[in-house]
Amino acid sequence: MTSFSFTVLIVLIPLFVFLFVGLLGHKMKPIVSGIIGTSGLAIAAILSYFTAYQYFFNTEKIGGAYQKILAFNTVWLQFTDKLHIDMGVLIDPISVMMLIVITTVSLMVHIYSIGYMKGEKGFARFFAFLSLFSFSMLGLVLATNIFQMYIFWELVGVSSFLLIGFYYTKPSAVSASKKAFIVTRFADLGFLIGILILSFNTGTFDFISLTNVNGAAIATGSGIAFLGLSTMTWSLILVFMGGAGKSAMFPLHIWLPDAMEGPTPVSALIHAATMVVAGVYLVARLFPVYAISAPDGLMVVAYVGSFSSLFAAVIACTQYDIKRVLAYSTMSQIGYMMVALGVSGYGGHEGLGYMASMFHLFTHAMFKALLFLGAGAIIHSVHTNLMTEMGGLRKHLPITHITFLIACLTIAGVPFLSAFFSKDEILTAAYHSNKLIFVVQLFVAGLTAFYMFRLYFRIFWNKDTHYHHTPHEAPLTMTFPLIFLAIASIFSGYIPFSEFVSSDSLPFETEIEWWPIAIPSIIVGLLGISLAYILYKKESTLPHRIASSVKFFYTSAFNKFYFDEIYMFVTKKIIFNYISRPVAWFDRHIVDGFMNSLAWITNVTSVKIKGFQSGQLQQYAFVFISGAILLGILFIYLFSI
Amino acid sequence: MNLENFFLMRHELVLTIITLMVLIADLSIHEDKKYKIIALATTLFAINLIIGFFPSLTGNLFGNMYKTSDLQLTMKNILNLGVIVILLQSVTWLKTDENKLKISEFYLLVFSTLIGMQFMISAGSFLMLYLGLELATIPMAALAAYDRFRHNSAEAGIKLILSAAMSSAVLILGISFIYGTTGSTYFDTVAMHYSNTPLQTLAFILFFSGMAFKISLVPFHLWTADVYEGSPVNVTSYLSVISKGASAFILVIVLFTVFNSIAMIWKPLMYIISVLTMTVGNLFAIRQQNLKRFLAFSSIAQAGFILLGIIGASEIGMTSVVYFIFVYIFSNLGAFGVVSVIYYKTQKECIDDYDGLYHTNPKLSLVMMLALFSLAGIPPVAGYFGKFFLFTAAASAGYYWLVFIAVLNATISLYYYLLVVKAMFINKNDQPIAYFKTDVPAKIALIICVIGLFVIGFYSTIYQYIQSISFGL
Amino acid sequence: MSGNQIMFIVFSAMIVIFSILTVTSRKILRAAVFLLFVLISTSALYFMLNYQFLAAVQLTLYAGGIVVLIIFSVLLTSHIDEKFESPALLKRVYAAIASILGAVLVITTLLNNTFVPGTEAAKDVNMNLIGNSLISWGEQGYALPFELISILLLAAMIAAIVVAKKIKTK
Amino acid sequence: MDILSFLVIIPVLTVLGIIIAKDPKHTRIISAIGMGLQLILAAYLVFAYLGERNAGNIAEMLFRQDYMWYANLNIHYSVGVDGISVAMIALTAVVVFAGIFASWKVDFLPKEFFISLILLSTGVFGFFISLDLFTMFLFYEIAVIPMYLLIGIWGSGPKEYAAMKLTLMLMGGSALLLVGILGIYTNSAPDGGALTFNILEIAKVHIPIEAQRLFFPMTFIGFGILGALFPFHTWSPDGHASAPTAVSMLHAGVLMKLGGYGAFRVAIFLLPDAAQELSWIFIILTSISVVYGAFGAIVQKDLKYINAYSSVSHCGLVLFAVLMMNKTAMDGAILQMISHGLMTALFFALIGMIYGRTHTRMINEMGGLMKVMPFLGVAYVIAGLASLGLPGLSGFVAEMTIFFGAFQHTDVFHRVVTIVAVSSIVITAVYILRVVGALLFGPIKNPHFEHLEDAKWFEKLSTVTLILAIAAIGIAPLWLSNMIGTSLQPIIDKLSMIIP
Amino acid sequence: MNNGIPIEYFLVTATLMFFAGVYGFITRKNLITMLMSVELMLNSVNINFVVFNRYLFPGQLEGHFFSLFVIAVAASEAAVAIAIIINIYRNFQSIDVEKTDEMKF
Repeated sequence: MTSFSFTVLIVLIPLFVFLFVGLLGHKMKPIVSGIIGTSGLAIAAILSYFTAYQYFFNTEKIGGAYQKILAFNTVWLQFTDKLHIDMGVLIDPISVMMLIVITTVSLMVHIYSIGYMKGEKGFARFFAFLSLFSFSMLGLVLATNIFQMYIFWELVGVSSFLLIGFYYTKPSAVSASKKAFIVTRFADLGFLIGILILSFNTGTFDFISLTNVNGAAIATGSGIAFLGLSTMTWSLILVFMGGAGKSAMFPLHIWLPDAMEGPTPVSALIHAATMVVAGVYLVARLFPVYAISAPDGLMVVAYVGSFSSLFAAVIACTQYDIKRVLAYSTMSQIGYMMVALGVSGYGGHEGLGYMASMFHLFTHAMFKALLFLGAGAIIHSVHTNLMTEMGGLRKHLPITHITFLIACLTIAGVPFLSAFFSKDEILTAAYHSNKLIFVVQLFVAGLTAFYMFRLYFRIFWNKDTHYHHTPHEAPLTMTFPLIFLAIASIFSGYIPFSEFVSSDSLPFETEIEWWPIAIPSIIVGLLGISLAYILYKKESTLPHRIASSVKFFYTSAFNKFYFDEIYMFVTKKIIFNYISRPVAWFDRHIVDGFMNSLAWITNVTSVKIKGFQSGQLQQYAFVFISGAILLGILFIYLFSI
Repeated sequence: MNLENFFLMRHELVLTIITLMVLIADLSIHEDKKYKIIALATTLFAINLIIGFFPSLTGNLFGNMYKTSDLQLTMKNILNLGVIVILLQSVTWLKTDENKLKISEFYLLVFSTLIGMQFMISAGSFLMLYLGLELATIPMAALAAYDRFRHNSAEAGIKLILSAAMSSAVLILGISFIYGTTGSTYFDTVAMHYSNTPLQTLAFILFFSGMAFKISLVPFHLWTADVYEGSPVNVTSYLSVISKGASAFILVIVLFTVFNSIAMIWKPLMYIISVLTMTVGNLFAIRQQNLKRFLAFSSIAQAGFILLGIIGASEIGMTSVVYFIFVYIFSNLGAFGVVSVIYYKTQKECIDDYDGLYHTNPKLSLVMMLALFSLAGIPPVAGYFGKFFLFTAAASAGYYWLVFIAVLNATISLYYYLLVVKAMFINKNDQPIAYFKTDVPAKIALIICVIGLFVIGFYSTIYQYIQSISFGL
Repeated sequence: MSGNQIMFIVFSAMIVIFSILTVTSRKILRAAVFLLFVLISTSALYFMLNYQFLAAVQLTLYAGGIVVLIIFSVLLTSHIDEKFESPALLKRVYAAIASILGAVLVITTLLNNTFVPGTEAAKDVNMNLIGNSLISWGEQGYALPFELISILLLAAMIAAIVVAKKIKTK
Repeated sequence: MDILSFLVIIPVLTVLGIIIAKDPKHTRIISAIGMGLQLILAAYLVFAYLGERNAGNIAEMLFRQDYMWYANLNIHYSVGVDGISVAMIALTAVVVFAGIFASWKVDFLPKEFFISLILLSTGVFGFFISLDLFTMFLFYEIAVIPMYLLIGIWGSGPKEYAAMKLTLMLMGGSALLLVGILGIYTNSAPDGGALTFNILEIAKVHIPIEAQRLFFPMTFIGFGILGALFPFHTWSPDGHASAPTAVSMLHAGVLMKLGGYGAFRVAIFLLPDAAQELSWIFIILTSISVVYGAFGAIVQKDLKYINAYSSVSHCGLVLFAVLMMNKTAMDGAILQMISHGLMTALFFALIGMIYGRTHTRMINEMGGLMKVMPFLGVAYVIAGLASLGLPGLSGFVAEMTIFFGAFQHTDVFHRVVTIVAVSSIVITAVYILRVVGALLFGPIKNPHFEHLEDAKWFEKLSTVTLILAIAAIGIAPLWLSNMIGTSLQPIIDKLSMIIP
Repeated sequence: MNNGIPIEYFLVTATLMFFAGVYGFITRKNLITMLMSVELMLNSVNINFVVFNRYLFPGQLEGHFFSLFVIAVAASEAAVAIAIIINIYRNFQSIDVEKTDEMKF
C-alpha cells in the first residue's frame, strides 16, 4: 500500500505561505508575494494530482472498493476517553476529488489574481488570505473526523469573511462580509449542536467509524426522540443546517449574493467553486449515516435543495448585476447537488444520486469558476457590474467571449459538454426517486439556460454601449485560466466518474437514459436559450413588457422575495431593538439599579437617622436610659429562659 | 505585704510614682521652662513602659481586690504602648502657646486616668472596677475640656462628664443589685452566686449599659461623636483608643469570669448590640465630614466587631478580642496621629481639606491609608488579621449570620474609609495642604504605628502569646 | 406601727417628694435646697439603719460639701431668682415615660425577687472597725480603694483647676 | 528550594525596587525586569512541573511548602501547585508582563501606578499558589484593593464611582466568601481533631451536608461575584470602562479568574454534596450570564463596555462549566479562564492603545482605523476572532471543551442549558463583527485619525506576547488540556464518589 | 424584719429617687440642675447598698464602704463637673444644656 503521509504537505504548504506572506508580505514587492502564493499552490496542486493518481490507480482496492486511508492522524484535543479531536488526513474518493477541484480552481484563481489584482493596495494581503482559504478548505476536505471538519469549516468561514471584506474601506463590502459570517455562523450553531448530539450518541467523531455501514455508530439513536424524528435524524438535520448555511441553501442563502462584494477571483474560488459546496461535501461525507439511519433527514436535504434551486433560478432571471446572477445561479446549481444527494440511496446503482452530486460538484466547479473569472475579466475592463451598462462586448473581449459562451453552454446543459452529463445523472436519480422533484429540476434546467443566456446576450450582444475607456482584453495571466477552465468545462464530463466515486466506494456503470430524461432536458435547455435569444439578442422593450405584465411576481423576484428585508427586520428590529436594547436597559437600570439602590438606601437611612445624634445631651441620656430599660424588659420577660 | 507584692502591681505603682514626680517637677520648675516637663514625662513614661515588660509574678492582692495575670499584664503593656505613642503625638500640641502653662497638667491627667484604667483591668471586685472606671473618666472630662477657649472643647467636656456620671449611676445601680443578690462585690464570690433570676439579669443589664457607655456601644454611644469631635485631637485618640480598649478588656474579663454562668443571657444580648453597633456606627460614619467625628463613628463600629469575639466566648474569642484591640490601637493611633499632625499644622480636620494631600504630603497620606485599611480590615496590614480572627471566633461558636452581617458592615465601612483615601489620592484640589515637615516625636509615633501595623499581623508569635496567656480565663 | 416605721415613712416620703421637687422646681436655688433636704433625709435613713459614720459622712460631704459647691456655682452662673421656663412638653412626656417605665421595671423586678440574707453574724459597726477596714489589705480590707480614691481626688482637683482657673494671657 | 514563594517574593522585591527608583524611567525598567523574571519563573515552573509529572510524581500538589503560621488556629502558609494553578500562574505572568508594557507611557504618578499594579499581581500569584484558605483569602483581598486606587487615580470617565462600586461589590462578595470559608473551617473536623484551613486536608473529610448547604451558595456567590455571575456582574462594565489599560487587562484577564478558580477549588471541591444538590440554581444563573452578557454587548457603543459585557458572557461560561462537574467541562472551564484571560487582556490592551490615539472609545465616532494603524487593527481582529471562538485560537478550544463536557450529562436540563450556552457563539459573532466593522473598517470618519501612528515597540511587545500565547494554546491545546486534566482527576474522583 | 420595715420599702424609695433623678437629668435645662439629678441617682444607689448591707449581709461592710466611696467619687465628679460648667459659662455665657449642641449629626 502506498504511503500517503506526504498529503499533509498539501494542507501545510498553503498555511506556511499564509504565515510567510501574511507576516512579511508588506515588506516584499507585491508581485513577489503573488508569485510565492501561486507557486505554493502550484506545488499543492501537483501533489494533489499525484495523490489522485496514486490513490485511484496505484492503490490496492479491497473487494473492489476504494479504501478510506488514514494518511495521517494525531490527537489534537482529548475531551473524554472516547471523544477526542484528531487532526489528520483522510484519503478517500471524494476527498481526493475535492483536492483536485480545490487545487485546480485555486491555482487558476491565483494566476488570474496576479493580473486582476495588479496595483491593488493590499496585494500581499490578498494572497495571504487566498492561501489561508486554501489551507482551510483543504483541511476541511481532508478532515478525518467531523470535528476537524468543523474546525476547518470555521476557518473557511473566516477566510471567506476576510476576503469578502477585502475592500474594507467600502461599507457595503464590510456589511456583506459581516452578513456572510453571521449567517453562516448561525448555521454553524446548528452544525455544532448536531455534532454534540451525534457524537454523544455515537461516541465518536471519526468519519471512518461513523460511516462504517456495519459499525455500531450508525445503528445508535434510532429511537423516536422529538417531534416524531429520531435523535439521529435530528442531529443530522442540524448538521445539514450547517451545510445549508455554507452552501447558501434556502433560507440561509441571503449572504451569498452580497458576498459578491468581494474581489471577483474570490467569488470564483470561494463562492462558486469550493467553499459553497462544502455543505454538499459534508452531506456526502456523512452520506451512509444519512442514508441508513436518517432517511428523513435526507428528504429534508432533497426538498431544501430543490426549493433552493428553483427559488434561486427565479431570482436570477431578474437580476442585473452580473455577479449576482452568477451567485444565484450558483445557489441554484448547489441545489441540484443537494437534490442529488437527497434522492440518492445507498450502495450500487441506488447511489447514483450520490455519484451525480459529486460529479456535478466537479463540473460545476470548473464552469462556474470560469463564469466568474470571465465576469471578472468583463468587470475589469468595463468597471461596472451591471449588465444594463454593457452590451456588444464580443468585439472587445474575444477570448472572454468565447470562454464565457462555453461556460454558458455548459451550464445550460447543452449535450456533450460536461454539465450535460452530470446534470443528466442528477435528473435520472431524481426521476427514479421522486417525480415531483424531477419536474422541478427539469424546469429549473430551463430557467438556468434562460438566465444564463440572458446574461450572455446582454453582455456580448444587445446594444453597442459606448464606454468611457474602450474595453480591451485582459492580460495573459487572466486569460490563461479562462482558457484552461473552458477546456476543463468541456471535457470534464467525460471522466468516468462512477468508476471513482460512489456511495459505497464500489465502482459501477452508468449510462445516459435518453428518454425520458436527457431529451426533455435538452429540449427545455434549448427553449430557455431561445427565449433568451428572442428577448435579449437585440435591444428590445419586450422583456420590460413581460416584466410589467407579471409585475407583482417580477418585483418580488427582483427584490429577492424580500428575504433580506425579513432578515433585517428580525435582526435589527427584533434582536437589536427588542432583545438587546432591553437587555442593556435592564442591566443598567434594573440589575445595576438594584445595586445602586442598595447604596442609595444606605445613604438615605444614614440621613434619616441623623436626628438621633442631635447634639442634645439630654436626648442622649434619654436614649441611653430607654435602651437600658428596653434591653432589661427584653431579657427579663421575653428571653426568660 | 512585702516587696514582691509591690512588684506584682508595678504598673500602677511605677505610674503613680511617675505621676507624683511630674507633679513635683511641675511645682519646682519655673513657668518659662515648663516645656522641659515634656521630655521628662515622656522619658519617665518610657521607663515605665519598659519596666512593664519585665517578667513578673502573677497573683492576687488585697484580699482578691487586685488580681493580676499574664493576660492583664499584657493588656496593661498594650495600653502603655498606646499611651507612649499618644504622648509623642501630643508634643506638638503641648508646645502651642495656649498650652504653655498647663503642660504638666496634661501629663498628670493622662497618667492618673491611666492608673485608673490599670486598676480597672486588675480589678478583683466591683468596687475596684467602679473606682478605676471613675478615675479613668473624671479627669478625662477635664482633658476633653482642655482647650478652654474652644467652645467645642468645653462642650465635649460637659457632655462627657455628665453622661459619664449618669452612666456610672446606672452602672452602680446594677452593681448594687449584684451586691444585693450575691452578698458580695468580689468577682469570685459573685461568680459563684450568679444565675439568671430576673433581678440578676436586670443587674447585669444595668451594669452592662454602664460598661457599654465606655466602649460606645449602640444605643449607649451617643456621647461619643460629640466628645471626640470637640476634644483636642490627642485627647480624642486617647479616649478612642486607650480608654475604650481598657474598658473593652475589663468587659471581656468580667463577662468571662464573673458572668460566665449567664452566658445564655449575654450572648444574645451581645448579638443584638453588636449588630446595632456596627450598623449604626457605619451609617453615621458615612456622612461625616469632620475627621475626628468620622473616626468616632468608625470606632463605634469597630467596637461592634469586638463583640463578635466576645460572643465567641472561647479561648479563641478571648484571644482575638485582645489581639484585635491591640491592632485597633495601632490603627486608630495611626489615623489620629496623622489627623493631629495636620490639625496642629494647618487647623484643618475635614475630609475635604485632605483633597490632594498625597501630592503634597505623600508619607502622611500613606500612613493614613494604611491605618484606614487596617481599620477596614484590608490585608496586608494587621487589621485584616484582627478582623479575621474575630470572625473566626464568632464562626467557631456557630454565629455564621452574625459574621455575615459583620462582614457586610466591614464592606460598608470600607466605603467610607475609601472616601478618605479617595480624598487624599484621587480628588483634585487647587489649594491642597501645603508641604510641611512633621515634628520628630510625631514622626516617631507614626513610624511606631506603621511598624506595628505590619508586625502585629505577620508576626504570629504575638497572637500565639496572647492565646497562651488567655488560656486560664 | 412602730416609731421606726413612722420615721421611715416620714423620711422616705421626704426623699421621694423632695427628689421630685428637686427635678421639677423652676427656681434653681430652691432645687438646690430641695436636694439638700433629700440628702439629709437619706442621712437620716442611714442613722436609722445604724450606720452613723456613713450618715455623718453623708451629712458633711454630701450635704455640706457638694450642695454648697453647687450653690456656689449657681451663684456664679445664674441669677438666683431667675425662673426657668418649663421644659418642652414633649420632652417631659418622654422623660416621664422613660422614668416611669424604668421605675416600674426595677420595682417589679425587685418585688419579685426573694432576697436571701447572708448567713454571717451581724457585725457591730463602730469607728474602730471602719478605721481598721480602711487601712487593712486583707479580705474585707479597703486600703487599696482608699488609696485609689485619694489619687482620684488629687486628679479631680488638678482637673478642676486646669479647667476652671484663669490664666494670665500675655 | 521554595520556588513557589518566589512568585510572591519577586513582585514584592520589585515593589521595593520601584520605591527606591529615582525617576519614571527606572520605575518602568525595574517593573519590566521584575515581571520579566516573573514570566521566566512561571515558564520554568511550567517545565519543572511537567518534568516532575513525567518523572512519575503523582502527588496531588507539587512543590509543596508548608510553614506553620498561626499555630493555634492551625493556619499555615502552605503553597503547592497542580497543573491548574501552574496554568493560571503562567497566564498571570503573561498578562502582567504584557500589562507592564501596555502601560509603558503612564506619566501621571508612574511609580505609584506600577507599585499598585505589581501589588495586585502579587495578590493574584499568591492566590493561585495558596493551599490554605486563610492565605488564599488574604491574597484575594490584597488583589482587590489596589484596584481601587488604580481605577480611581488613573482611570477615566466616572472613575470614582466605578472604582467604588467595583471595590464594594467585590468586597461584598468577599464578605460572603469569608463566611463560607469560616464555615468550612469550623466544619473541617466533623469527627473531632484539629480544625484546618488546608484545602487538601479538608478535601479528605466529609463536611456535614447541612453545613454544605449553607456554605456552598455563600462561597460560590462570593467567588461568582468576582467571576461576574449574573446578577452580580454590574461592577464589571463600569469598572472596566473606567479602568486604565493595564488594570482592565489584569482585572478581566486575571482577577476575574480568581472567581472561577476559587469557585471550583473551594466551592465545588470542598463542598461537593451541596454543589451537586444546588448546582442547578447556579447553572441557570450562569447560562443567563452567558446569553445575557452577549446580548448586552450587542448594543453597547463604548469599546470597553462591549468587552466588559463580553467578559460577563465568557466568564459566565467558566462558571457554567465548573458547575457541570465533569472532567471535560471543568477542563474546559480552566482552558476558558486562560483563554479568556489572554484574549480579553489583548482586547483591553488594544482598546487602551486605540484610545490613547483617538481619545474616544465610542465606536460610532471611529471607523477605518485599519488603514492608519494596520498593526493594531490586525491585532484587534485576531482578538475578536479569538473571542468569537475561531479554531486555531484559544477561545475555540476552551469553548468546545466546555460544550462537549457539558453535553455529557444525559438529562434534559443539562442538555438544554448547554444548547442555550452554545447559542451564545452566534451572538458573540454578531457583536464582535459589529465592533470590528465599525472600528476598523469602512471609511475614516474623523479627519484627525488620518495621521495616527501605529503601535510603538513596547505596545507591539505587549500585543505580540499575548497573541502568541493565544495562538499557542489554540494550535496545540493538548499538552495544556492534559496538564489540567490530570490535575482535575482528584477533584473528579471526589465528585464521583458522591454522584448517586 | 429589721425595725419592722421590709427591705423592699427602702428599695422602692431608692428606686423612685433614682428615676426622679433620671427624669431630672432628661428634662432640666440647666447644667447644674442636671448635675443635681445625677447626685440624686448616686444617692439612691447608696441607699441600696446600705440597705442590702444592713438587711442581708450584715456580716461585712461591703455595701457600707461602697457607699462611702461613691460619696467620695460623687464629690470629685461634682467638682470637675462644676469646673467645666463654669468654663462653659465663660464660653457660652449660658449654662443651658440645649445651647451646648454645636456639634451634632
